[in-house]
Amino acid sequence: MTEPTAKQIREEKLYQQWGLTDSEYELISQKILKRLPNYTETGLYSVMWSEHCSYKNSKKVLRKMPNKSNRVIAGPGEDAGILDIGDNQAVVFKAESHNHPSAVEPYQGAATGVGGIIRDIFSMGAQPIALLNSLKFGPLKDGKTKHLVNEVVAGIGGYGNCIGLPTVGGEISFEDCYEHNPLVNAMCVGLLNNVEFKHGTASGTDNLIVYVGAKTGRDGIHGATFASDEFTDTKNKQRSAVQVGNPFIEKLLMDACVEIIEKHSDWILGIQDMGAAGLVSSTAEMASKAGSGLILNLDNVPQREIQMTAYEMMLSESQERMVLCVKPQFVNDVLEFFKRFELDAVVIGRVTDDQQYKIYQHENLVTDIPVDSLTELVPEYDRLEKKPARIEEQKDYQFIPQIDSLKNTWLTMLSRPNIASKKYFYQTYDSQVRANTLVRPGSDAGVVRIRGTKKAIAMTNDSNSKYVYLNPYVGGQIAVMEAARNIVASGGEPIGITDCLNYGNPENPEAFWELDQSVEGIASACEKLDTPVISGNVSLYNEYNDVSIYPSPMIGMVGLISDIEQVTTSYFKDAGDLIYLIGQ
Amino acid sequence: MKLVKVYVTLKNSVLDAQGEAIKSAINTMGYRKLNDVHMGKYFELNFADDYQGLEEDVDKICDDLLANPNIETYRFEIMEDA
Amino acid sequence: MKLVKVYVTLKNSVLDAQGEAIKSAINTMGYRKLNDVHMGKYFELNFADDYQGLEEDVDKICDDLLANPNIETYRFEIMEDA
Amino acid sequence: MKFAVVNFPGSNCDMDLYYAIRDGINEQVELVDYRATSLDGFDGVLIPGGFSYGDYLRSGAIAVHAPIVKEIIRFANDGKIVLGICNGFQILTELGLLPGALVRNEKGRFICETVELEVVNTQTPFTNEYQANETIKVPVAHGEGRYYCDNETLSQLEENEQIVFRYKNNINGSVALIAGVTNKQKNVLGMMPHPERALEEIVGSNDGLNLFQSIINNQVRVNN
Ligand SMILES: Nc1ncnc2c1ncn2[C@@H]1O[C@H](COP(=O)(O)OP(=O)(O)O)[C@@H](O)[C@H]1O
Repeated sequence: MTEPTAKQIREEKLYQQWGLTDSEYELISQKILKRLPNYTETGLYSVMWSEHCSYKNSKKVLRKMPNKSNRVIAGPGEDAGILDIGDNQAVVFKAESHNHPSAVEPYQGAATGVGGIIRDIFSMGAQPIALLNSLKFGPLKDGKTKHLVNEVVAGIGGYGNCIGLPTVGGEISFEDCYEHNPLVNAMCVGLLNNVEFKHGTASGTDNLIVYVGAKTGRDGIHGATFASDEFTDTKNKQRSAVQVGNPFIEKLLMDACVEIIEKHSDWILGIQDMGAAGLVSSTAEMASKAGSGLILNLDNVPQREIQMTAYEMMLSESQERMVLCVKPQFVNDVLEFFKRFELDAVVIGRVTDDQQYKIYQHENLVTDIPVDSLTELVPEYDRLEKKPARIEEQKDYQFIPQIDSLKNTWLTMLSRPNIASKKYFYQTYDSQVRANTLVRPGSDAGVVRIRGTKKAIAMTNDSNSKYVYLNPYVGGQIAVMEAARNIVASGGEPIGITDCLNYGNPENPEAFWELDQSVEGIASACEKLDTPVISGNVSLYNEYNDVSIYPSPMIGMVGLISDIEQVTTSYFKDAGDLIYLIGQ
Repeated sequence: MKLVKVYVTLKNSVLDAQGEAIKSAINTMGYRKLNDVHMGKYFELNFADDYQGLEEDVDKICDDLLANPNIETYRFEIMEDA
Repeated sequence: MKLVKVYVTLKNSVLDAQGEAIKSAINTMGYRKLNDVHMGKYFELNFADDYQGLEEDVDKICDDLLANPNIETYRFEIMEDA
Repeated sequence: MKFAVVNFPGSNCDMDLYYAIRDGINEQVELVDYRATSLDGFDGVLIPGGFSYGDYLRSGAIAVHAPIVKEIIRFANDGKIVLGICNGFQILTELGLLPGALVRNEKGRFICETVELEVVNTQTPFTNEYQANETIKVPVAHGEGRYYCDNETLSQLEENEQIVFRYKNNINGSVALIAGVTNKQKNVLGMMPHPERALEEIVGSNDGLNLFQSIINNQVRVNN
């Protein structure tokens, strides 16, 4: 295949297929480059300027969330946020959505979602200690949905069990609006034993860029733009973008990265995971944060397939890969270190001082663009908002349940999939590996102790999109408060949250209003509780044939338990114990 | 009885983690002249003798169940009265 | 290149839980004239052209690695220059 | 006593076993890499749970070709203590140090639960601290934990009193409810449940502690 020329891309408007708008393309070609971008360059812009990578539609809303407290060591902007928990220790956590990949390929989509969020944690130098997940599906009525649920659950368990991290909590719910747009959100919590962490930066001219981990193949190309695109029946056939996970390699990568940062911090200036939009997003972000430029030589990139183009290599979303920025005098130590773990590690580039992003392949300069144009110069959109009519109409409506037989109502409720025990699913997750789990799934929050101390961490994932649909502002507050109750009822003090904001198309004013309102609700509850939002993730365009999901913010909250003696569970304990109902 | 043999393999572009692990184990065992290993699935299905339209049905069974069309391809052979 | 195809299946005395599950799934899909299903593994190994004593070595590789003789049996085919 | 915890690529319960020895019974313990070629100086070898080599091909199948394995076999044949838990059990059967095999759970799914076990034989180096027929609570977490052996092997196991633990309820479809077996000499034990996850009440059970304590008792007895 020959690549279209820069001229063809403009004339045939090929950039549109990749999700760039006319005005964005114009901005790139006329203002930024003052020339037409070639095929590879257009590809880089299209992924880096996608919602998934740039947050161009949601940035303005996200700024409303509080991200400071006296515990915050790092907030949004890094691979994950960090909160101080005393004694020179910190918790590191983040949640990530993998909705679209899971809709297309449920097992691998869910598995690689888990793999990706784990990398975000250990790239901060933290040892991952626990996993959670929040899943939403259509009603469990047909074989198709059952298959989807089973595969997603198997993918989550398959990855977490193999890598050896306990899955200690989560939620699963069923609602019509998720039938074609299932939500798969995963969260990972890690422990940092030394609060000096590594930023994801590539700084210092002539320092080297090292690639570590699995080889690059053609998998998941355009995953990031795909994640920011809505589904239609016709697009459902687009099935090339699947990446498969290899938890075995990730286990080696995790152990190696945690150890190298702990023991040889002086060798490394920065480290980052290759997530969505793989090589380009990790290296461009690292260089942009440091204000430097970068030269990459693609011929050095470990490759699983032959004859890959620059475009394919830069955009590949092959899993289990990391980028490091290393001081030249230590580069051999670093390469040797990873060899001990039987991981591929090679130098693929170096830091420059001209703030340009230059890529060579087969001795040709295939990309030469300003680094910042990929990360900083992305247009930010201020979308229109409109209060949906359904909310105006429902004002005074009060639902009054009609109960003929308490017993029957009770039994009917218990048999509802949304209320029934989810043990069938969560018992397929290893919740105890590492022997630190004090409270397993089945109670209010999962609790994991910190070995060698009296402390423990409580964690929960919560959302109730029905409430958010009915009243986004109050629904957002409720989600945070529910999470907080789960933490408190487990003996913990809420100290911070991460979130996954799953919504419809932001270009639809009603969907955008829902996003904005619910974020304000979340923000207001977080302010009250002093639980800053230290990381998170946005997944927009969750629509199918123009029907949107409920606005579905997922709150991942972490609490600190100062003494493991205080851990409580929700189960009734002994016959004869009294039961109290408190609150209103 | 009609015996159907189904072979399911990963598409070429999909990472074959098991194949790679097996290859390096075989190398460790001392067999070095090995270029690569692929691991797939093998099924034997026994159908009633008087089954009509077997080929079409097996094709659907493969598509919908035995293989994952996102990452795998399949082929099958029908052995008359095995 | 010499291509070797290896088939590994469970011994009859070992319950094939996956085969059973697949059978019942196929039944649920509406195909009822199915007697039974067995699930096994399929490998493709590519060896160098000039490999000497291939058959013996493949036999050992199967015995020592690809199949567990306690529960599985295997067979293989060597395809000259594939 | 000094224990080696053998660490294969993909092992993930190695540290749990390490802590079980160090903090649970206050004995000496070291992690030993799969590339090591000697177990000199150790009195017992522990093979941890996890997914060695990703459980690719068959659980435990690839690990048996690692360099350390020759030494584990020598160690076992010398009558020293070898304990394999979960993936460690799978590796020991793949190696042929223990009879039988572990195959996919009957229901096909991974299962993580705390289960009840019956201690069938208390006359082993691993179980002398338990009461005869005692019921203990120990977690399981496995997808391929269904113990299989043919009838002949089963009668030999019974005859030689090699069956050490049985499930109270057959959670995975194991032959004769078998959860753990030893070799004929009783110095090699493999079990699917995780005693190293049951050392403290706070994690749900401390019934696993006696297993490790038994190893120490046995050593004291042998030495006297
Ligand atoms: N996908 C999942 N993964 C792990 N645990 C889960 C999952 N879904 C539900 N659980 C567990 O089941 C229990 C009940 O969940 P849920 O019905 O959401 O409870 P609540 O309404 O109290 O938040 C919790 O302990 C939760 O951690």
